[in-house]
Amino acid sequence: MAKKEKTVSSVFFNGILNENPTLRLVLGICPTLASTTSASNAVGMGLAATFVLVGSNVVISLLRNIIPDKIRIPAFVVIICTFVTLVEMLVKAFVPALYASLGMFIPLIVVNCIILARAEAFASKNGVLLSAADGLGMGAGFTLAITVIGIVRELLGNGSVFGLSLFGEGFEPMLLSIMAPGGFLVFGLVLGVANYFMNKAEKKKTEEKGVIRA
Amino acid sequence: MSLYMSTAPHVRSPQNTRSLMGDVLIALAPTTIAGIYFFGVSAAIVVALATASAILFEYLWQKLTHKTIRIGDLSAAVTGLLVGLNLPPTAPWWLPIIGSGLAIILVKQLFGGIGDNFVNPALAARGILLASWPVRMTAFVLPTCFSGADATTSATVLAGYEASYMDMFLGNIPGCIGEVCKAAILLGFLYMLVRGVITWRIPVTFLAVVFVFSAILGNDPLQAILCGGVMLGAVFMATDYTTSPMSAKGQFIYAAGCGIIVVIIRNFCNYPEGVTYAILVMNIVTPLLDKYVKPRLYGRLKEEKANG
Amino acid sequence: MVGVTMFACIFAFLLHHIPHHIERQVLCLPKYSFKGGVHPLHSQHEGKLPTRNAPIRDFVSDSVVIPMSMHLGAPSKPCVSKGDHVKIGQLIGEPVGGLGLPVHASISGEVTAVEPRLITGAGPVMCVCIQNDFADEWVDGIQGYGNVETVDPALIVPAIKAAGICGMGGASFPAHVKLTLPEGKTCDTIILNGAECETFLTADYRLMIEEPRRVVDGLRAEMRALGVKRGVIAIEDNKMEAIESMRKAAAGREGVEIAVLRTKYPQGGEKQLIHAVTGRQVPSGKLPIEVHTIVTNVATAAAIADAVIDGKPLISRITTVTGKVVNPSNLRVRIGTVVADMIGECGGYSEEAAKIVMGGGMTGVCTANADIPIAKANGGIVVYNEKDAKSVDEEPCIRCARCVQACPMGLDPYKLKHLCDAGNLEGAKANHVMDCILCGCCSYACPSRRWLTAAFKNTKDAIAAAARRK
Amino acid sequence: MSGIAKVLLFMVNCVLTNNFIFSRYLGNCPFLGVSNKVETATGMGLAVTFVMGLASLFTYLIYTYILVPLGLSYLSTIVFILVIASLVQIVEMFIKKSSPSLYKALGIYLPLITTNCAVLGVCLLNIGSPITIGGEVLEFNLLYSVLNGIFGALGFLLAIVLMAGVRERLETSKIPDCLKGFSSSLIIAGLMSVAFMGFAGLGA
Repeated sequence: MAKKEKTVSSVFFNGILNENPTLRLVLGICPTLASTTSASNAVGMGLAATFVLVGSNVVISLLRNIIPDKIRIPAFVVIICTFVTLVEMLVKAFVPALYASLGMFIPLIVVNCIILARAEAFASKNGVLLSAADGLGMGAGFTLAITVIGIVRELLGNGSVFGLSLFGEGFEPMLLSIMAPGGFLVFGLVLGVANYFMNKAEKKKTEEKGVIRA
Repeated sequence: MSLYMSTAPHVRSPQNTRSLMGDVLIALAPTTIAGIYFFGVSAAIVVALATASAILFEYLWQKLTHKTIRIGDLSAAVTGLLVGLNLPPTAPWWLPIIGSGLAIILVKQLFGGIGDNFVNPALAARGILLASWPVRMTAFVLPTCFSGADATTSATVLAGYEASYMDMFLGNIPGCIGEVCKAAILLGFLYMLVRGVITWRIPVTFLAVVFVFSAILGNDPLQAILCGGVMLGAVFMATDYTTSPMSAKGQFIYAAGCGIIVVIIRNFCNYPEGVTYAILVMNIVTPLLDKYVKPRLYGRLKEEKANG
Repeated sequence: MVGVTMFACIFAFLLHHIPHHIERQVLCLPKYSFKGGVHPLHSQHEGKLPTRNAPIRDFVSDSVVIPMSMHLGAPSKPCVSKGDHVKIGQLIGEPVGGLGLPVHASISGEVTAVEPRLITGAGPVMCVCIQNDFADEWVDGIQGYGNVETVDPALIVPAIKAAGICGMGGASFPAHVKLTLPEGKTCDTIILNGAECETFLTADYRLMIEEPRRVVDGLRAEMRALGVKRGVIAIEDNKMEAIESMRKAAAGREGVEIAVLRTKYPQGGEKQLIHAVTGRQVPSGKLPIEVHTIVTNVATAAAIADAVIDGKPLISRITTVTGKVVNPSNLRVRIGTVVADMIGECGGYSEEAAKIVMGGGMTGVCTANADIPIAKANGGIVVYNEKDAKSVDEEPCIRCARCVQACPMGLDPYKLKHLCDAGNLEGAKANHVMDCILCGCCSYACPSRRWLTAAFKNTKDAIAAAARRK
Repeated sequence: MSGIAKVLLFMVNCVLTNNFIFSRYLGNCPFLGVSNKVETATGMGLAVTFVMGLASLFTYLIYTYILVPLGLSYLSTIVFILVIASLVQIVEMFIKKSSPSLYKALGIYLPLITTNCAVLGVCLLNIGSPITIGGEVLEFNLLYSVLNGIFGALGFLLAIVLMAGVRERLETSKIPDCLKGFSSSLIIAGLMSVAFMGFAGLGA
């Protein structure tokens, strides 16, 4: 099958759906677990990671013909690290509450596999515009996925979404959900549900193809 | 004449999964009755809700996923009953239902159903409930024994309540529904031993290690095995087939590990009681014990020595 | 007061139902035994009650079908043809190859056919069919050595070979080969297997009670043939009558002793028996002679005694016919007697037969119909009704560890079963599936009714077939 | 409290209570990715232990004696990641030369460690806020930094080996299709984490 022409929009939506970094590729598990104790933390982490993704993707794409192949990984790491340090300072200065709750997971964006993986797999091989779209798409996919997880965990563990209490006084929240084990369990279950629907969709697709071929 | 053809053996043991689980239910009956005697109607409601909902969850899951319906093997009933017995008598109606749901769906069915869960469903559910609703899960009361008196909130023996050995043995103390009456638990243990449902290895080793290790740390050893959930855990939870080791040697190590962790948690950690977590941790170690602690193979003594 | 009475009642009930595992641990003195094992049909006395007290009864049928392949090794070559008249003990099949055995006519009469017929557990095999003339005429030249204690030891093994004797406990290994020491090996103990741990069977038990002298003579012949000083007759402790009878017969015989074994299946398994009696373990993949031991069945010993003393070839054996037959019996039948005739002799079926098993409940082999003949190694016929014969569906493994505790070889049956089901021959081999003795303990003990032994048998066959192809 | 008791408590705390996987969310990618087989999991765990011990030592020294005096502490992330990357390289070359057998066992895991967030994580923890041990507030010094690295990694080793054991055992289980792979692994990790909650407060 001939590969489809890459367009900005196809690249962008690819990151959100088919290759969603959290739910399809299952990359960046640690920040996913650590930042989903509440929906707003998740959005904060998602935006920070998106910023780094877009920035590093653009710069790496620009420099892709200059960086020698042998030292490309350390070079990527340095570029990513620069953006991470930038984000760290920005968050610390403008959203200190978020900085306090995410703690060291902001500097740890450096070792978020999504970013290095996109640099290696996409930005170092494609043009600036496409790389930016890829970064944005991947970032959006990451942000969406962890926000969903964050909403579930916050809802169960605190009875609220984005800090808004939903169930009123009588509700007794399931504290475990916002504790360490809850992260694993909710992420695992959300992933399972996502797999369930994706498998169903794929099955339908192959069935349709089978009909056409027949 | 058409004859059946099959490979040997042509005779099978009378024990099957259903009869074994049925025996466990019978063995749990004295404990359940004692719990209801001490804590009244509310305890009966908790236990009944937990058992019924466990069976219902199992049925619904198997129906919805188009699997063979196996509620007839009674394992869901055992799990549900154990969930109920591990709750305080004051538990609100939704607590046993959520507990049984977690035990059956999350811990058991998501891994493939009976025989495929790697931790004890009832205990994992209790662990989750304890972390999620710590106040509800530790709201213990003094036994009312159908006297009509209002239930008085009380700490457990491990958290400072004073009781005589006899009260602890008979169950006249605050605690979870199933854990208070040691006499009933021992009766159930005896029944299971006689019926060949379990062997003595895990319960006896578990209790002996708790006894000795508590004494070493300067606790009252008799109180250590007579209070809290140690006896219920050692007899009914740690002996769960699916999550305990296969070989005799492995079972000794497993039970000793449970005992040591219980005493460590009681003495050095935040929780006053640690039976749930101790058994869960050793459940997780079980696959490694099964992998590395094996029965000695016949006829391979010399060979192993020569190679090793 | 009420409480005390209740407790007393409960305890009385429990005591009444004390299962074997506790009874053994608490009430019994230590006896010879091994690790693992099960107590099949314990509550029904191993299914032996109907025939336990049934004395051996001679039965000679109208006709026999004598297979040329009743032993482990190449089938014998028929040396009579249709229409010939044969006498008892006449050679009708000549031995072929190193493991070959001669076959003799078990009745006198006319050969009606020499053709392939179905026999137990194998495809069509060349058989010699003889119609009985009831003249009961022995062939000329039957001449024994009179006494096992005085015969020249060098003559014993040739006499056993000429009599066509193979292991009569089920393995059907030629006895003269077993009693010929391989180069560089020594033997210090001969064990006679009188454990009869298999369910339903009582043929060996009756033999030991009624004809103990033959057994002891056979053992002495074996001992003298190899110059062995120690001979042990091993009997389970639920066969007190046999133990007494053998003790009496063995009194005053040089080097013969009786070992009382704990009643447990598979106590009569060769490897388990050696371990129980001598404390030695046969190395994996090796023969018992590796640990200086030879094991033969008590029935084999009796046949050896006949061969040495009277020069008679193996023409009859004792077989238990039990299960759903009107009159369960121990019959002394001629080799080649057809199963249907034996069942008829026992009064026919008491219920509609749904399964006929040659051998006991744990290791027996099913037959497709009742028209197959009794071979030298068939010690029993068990008829099952529909209820007992119906095969059960496998349920999921609950990891109860009963198979691990039951396995007398120390294997991990639950794990092997997964590997075998997945067709992982290498993995199964690495987990020692080839050490499995197919005793059936794991399948018996499994509460989920899983077909463990069947899976291991198939895997072992597949591995052996793969090895042959190479 | 005596020094030795404090060190022991700190070790137990690192391995059981503040386990990197079960309570700190660090090092999950290799924890879920390289836990198919007990043998490989052990190799990974040992390699991580080796690198984390060394990384804690070097990054602490560099931070305390170079970055802080120069007022460059905001560069810590970038410096640490470079130190770790080069450390992994050096360790790899060193093992390759000195012990081919060890290289064979650990070699394939070493490059993966660079992106193991537990390594960078422990370095950042070591320069972060103090922790409570045996009721006393404890500032990280050189000793505790290295111990934190080594015993944190041993906690990781424990977790990944247990995980591998459970996953090997579940190989034959009938897990629903949509949960196979990462999904069920995460649920396993969650249940293991519940079990380890029992150790809460141990050593604190």
